[in-house]
Amino acid sequence: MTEETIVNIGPSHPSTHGVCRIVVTLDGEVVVKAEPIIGHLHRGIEKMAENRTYLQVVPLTDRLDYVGSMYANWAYCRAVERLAGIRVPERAEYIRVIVCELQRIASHMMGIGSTGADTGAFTAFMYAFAQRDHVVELFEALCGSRLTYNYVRPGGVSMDLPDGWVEQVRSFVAQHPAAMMELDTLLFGNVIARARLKGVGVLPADTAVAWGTSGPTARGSGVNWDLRRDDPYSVYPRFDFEVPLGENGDCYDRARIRLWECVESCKIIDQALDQLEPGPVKAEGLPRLLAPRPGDAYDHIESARGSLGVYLVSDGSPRPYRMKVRSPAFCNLSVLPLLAEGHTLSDLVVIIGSLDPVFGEVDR
Amino acid sequence: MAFVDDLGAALDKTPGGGIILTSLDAVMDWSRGKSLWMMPMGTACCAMELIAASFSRFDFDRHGSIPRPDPRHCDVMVVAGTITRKMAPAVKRLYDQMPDPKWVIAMGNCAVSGGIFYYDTYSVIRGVDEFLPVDVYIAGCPPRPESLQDAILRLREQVSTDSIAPGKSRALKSELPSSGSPRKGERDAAGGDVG
Amino acid sequence: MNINELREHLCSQYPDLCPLFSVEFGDGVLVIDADRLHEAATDLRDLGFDRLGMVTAVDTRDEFELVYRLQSRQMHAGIFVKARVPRDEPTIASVTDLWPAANWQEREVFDMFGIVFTGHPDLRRILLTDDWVGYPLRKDYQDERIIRRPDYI
Amino acid sequence: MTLLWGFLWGVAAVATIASGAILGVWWERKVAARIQMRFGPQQIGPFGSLQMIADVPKLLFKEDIVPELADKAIFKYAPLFVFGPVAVSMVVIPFTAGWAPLDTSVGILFFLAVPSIEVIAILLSAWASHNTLSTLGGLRATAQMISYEIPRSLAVLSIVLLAGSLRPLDVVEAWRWWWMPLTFIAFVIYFIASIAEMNRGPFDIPEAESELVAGYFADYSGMRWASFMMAEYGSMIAASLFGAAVFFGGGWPFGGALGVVVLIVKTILIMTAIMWVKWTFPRLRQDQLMSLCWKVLTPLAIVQLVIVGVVLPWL
Repeated sequence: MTEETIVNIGPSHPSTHGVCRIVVTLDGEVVVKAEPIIGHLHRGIEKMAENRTYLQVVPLTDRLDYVGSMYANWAYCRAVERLAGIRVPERAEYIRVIVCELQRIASHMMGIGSTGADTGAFTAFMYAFAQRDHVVELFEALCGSRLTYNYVRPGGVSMDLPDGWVEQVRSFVAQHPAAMMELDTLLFGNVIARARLKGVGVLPADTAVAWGTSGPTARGSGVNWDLRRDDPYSVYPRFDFEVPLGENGDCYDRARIRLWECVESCKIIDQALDQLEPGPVKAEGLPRLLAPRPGDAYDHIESARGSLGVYLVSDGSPRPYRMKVRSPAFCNLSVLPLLAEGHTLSDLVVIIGSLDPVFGEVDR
Repeated sequence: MAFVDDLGAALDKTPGGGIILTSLDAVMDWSRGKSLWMMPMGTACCAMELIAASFSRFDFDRHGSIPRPDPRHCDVMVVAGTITRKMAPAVKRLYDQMPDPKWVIAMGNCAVSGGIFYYDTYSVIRGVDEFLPVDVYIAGCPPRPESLQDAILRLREQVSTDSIAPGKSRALKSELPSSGSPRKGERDAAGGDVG
Repeated sequence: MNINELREHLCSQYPDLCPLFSVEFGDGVLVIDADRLHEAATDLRDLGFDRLGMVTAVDTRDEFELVYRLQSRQMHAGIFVKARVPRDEPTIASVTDLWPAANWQEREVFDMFGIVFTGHPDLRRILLTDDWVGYPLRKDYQDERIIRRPDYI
Repeated sequence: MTLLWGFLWGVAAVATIASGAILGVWWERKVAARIQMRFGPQQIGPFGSLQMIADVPKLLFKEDIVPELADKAIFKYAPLFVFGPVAVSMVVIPFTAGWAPLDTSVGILFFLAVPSIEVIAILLSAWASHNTLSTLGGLRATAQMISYEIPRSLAVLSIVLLAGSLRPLDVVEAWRWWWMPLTFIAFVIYFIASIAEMNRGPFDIPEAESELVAGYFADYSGMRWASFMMAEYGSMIAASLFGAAVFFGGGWPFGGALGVVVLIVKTILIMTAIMWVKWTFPRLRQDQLMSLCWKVLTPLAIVQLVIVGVVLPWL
């Protein structure tokens, strides 16, 4: 036991993936206590939503989880649709599934890549990011923006698929699993990476449930819970896909599950493209100004980080009375002090990366 | 910077020093312009484009511009993303830690003016120029990596007019056009815009 | 498990919670007195709601309404628990001992609404700075730094 | 006269390392870019090879920050002592058959011992910075560099056994091509241990970018920081040159000026391999690094010594 040192990591540090400050108490190199201090990106989106119309909130939801904007769009729109009783045309549901599965790939590429960068394998990050760039370009063709899409709108999606887009997606999906295998060999096949990731930051399954973690963080611990399958929404019941599960709940499982989820996403996209039928992409007879009846509604979807929920309260006016975003990254990050204890400073960095927090969503 | 500052002032007073000063300025401005290392101050969405900018597809290393995580080794701070009241002291501190000469690029509407978070929010600082001297503004929410590339080249042009003699600036090669977004004063005069 | 099965299951196990159960927009809702919340939450956890999805509050201008979203993996069902606390002295029992997930979420509610959770291990501000004055998500929050958006609609 | 020669050699060594480092940084940026599907520097000079010509004056004219709480004298001069030993160690390298800048009978010992002084300077600079992350980086560097001395020296010892001399020129002269398969393990150990000695990836834990931001030189700016980088590239060049000389026969199969060219080609190949490793592998953790040194490399080096010792009487 040496004298304890307090090291301040962040708020701007290459490994915090955004703006998080972690006050670490170190005994030599071993973490005695790690306390995340969040809120450096708290922009008050929930307060802002109270002074905007239902449609004007959609761009705000883009900025929540900026690595996966489509999810927040969709979760919010589902809550609005539930509140206002809007029925979404089937083609729009399929398009939503396709873009959200593409978004899952884009987001997971960031998660896996940053695991690589945290362990020092920067090249793996580059390879993952190259895949992400493909998806981002598909989205740009779809809605004109690379990051903040504002594509999923209450009642459907903002516009139909452009010409030739389906073929582009098909060619992307066709090459993606092979690229994932390459990344798997490059990063997870490496003996040093295995040594760095295995057995580090073990999250037992019951802790994962009790602390409200979801998504790959929980599934890495073997918690068999995926909203796409267990609380099916949209057209997900029509697709055949697996939910990859980890065994040990360590960083290796958490990071590698993301990779398999990408491969499963490719399957879903393939099936969805097969079943896609022509039709309207926006609900008929939607008023310009939505003013749902008073009440509250909650809906959640499985985002790349876990169950992302939006809770809306309406008082009958055209503006939401209250909007609350149940952010998966917020809950996932809260287990960090448990995971980091007893590991070294180097491991702490890897553990943060394996939780894959996005601070736009953590802080809102 | 003290040594270079003194040198500039001393040369300026020496007879014939002006010629040395001009050539020295030329060398310095050239080297500074061609090697603008970035301090990636990515806080929010724009950070993704900032990352993309130095990765395979856009590769800023071509321009000699590489991201360094340590402020002590950097020349230009790229503020990419919303700056909140909680974050601002850290950004200021990182800026102070950078060695002179240093520049700031405000990337994205949030860093320029608060952007979409201009109204109704209690925690966002409306533009990083409230506490940092910004050299180049890039509009967009978020801007494309090409815009950042353009900003680096614009900054290079701006750097090429610097002089080590205090209070001197070499003649502008061309008048710098406004880089997409109006400056703070102009925007307020125009009545404000929402991102 | 659909909503009717959930109601039957709940009524068979805990008959005293049964009259509080209602259905809104397809979701089961339990409206509970604030001082009975912890007790009811314990019952619900024993019933099988092992995940606490969300803790939040709504400022209804007269009182604060606390909203808990519970989920059950075994039953594949979700339920809302709502409790009202007075504005002048907003205090409610913490559920951190039942679901550790409540830890940060209750801190957030404290940060945004100033609702005090008794029994919370570490009730501090989480998103805002420690020296922040006021609770931003209250409807009567005043801050001269806020610029109101002009009404375009 | 000796003093003058020494001075001139010193200037020559510094100039070699400086220009080598400049080209080395460019080469590294190009190799990294190639591995990462990028282009790397492109704008200044052919293939961007003069990129460092822009970087160096810029760093030279940068503000020289000395933190308020730093131990100012040590903080200012420690970088010199990082750079110095590397430059000095290069004088014993046999550039071609029969010629080394400094011909000494204990050259190999000199080469292995002198760069180790660097660790003191690193520790001093880390401590003087008055920065927690720097101090951690300095302590990591110290542990790592001292430990890896042992397998590195043992690996070179098998060559010394074969040659029967500590004089680098004798080693180059005695070198035969079949030493390559015989001392292959020794070369691998030397390669790994040298990477660890120069704090490069995958052993860059003292300066781990994602953990300690920049480690022991986190508080240095401008030219003082550049001298750390120069020392890193200098020791890479020195280790590659030395490795090419003693493990691959220096200028073999040529002598004279052509021998120098051959040696430089071999050196560049080794350097490229070092860069390749850095840009492909993740970083080790502190404890894994130590167990690799003491549980794998050191026993292997002893095994190699025993193999050489068994073979030796039959030669």
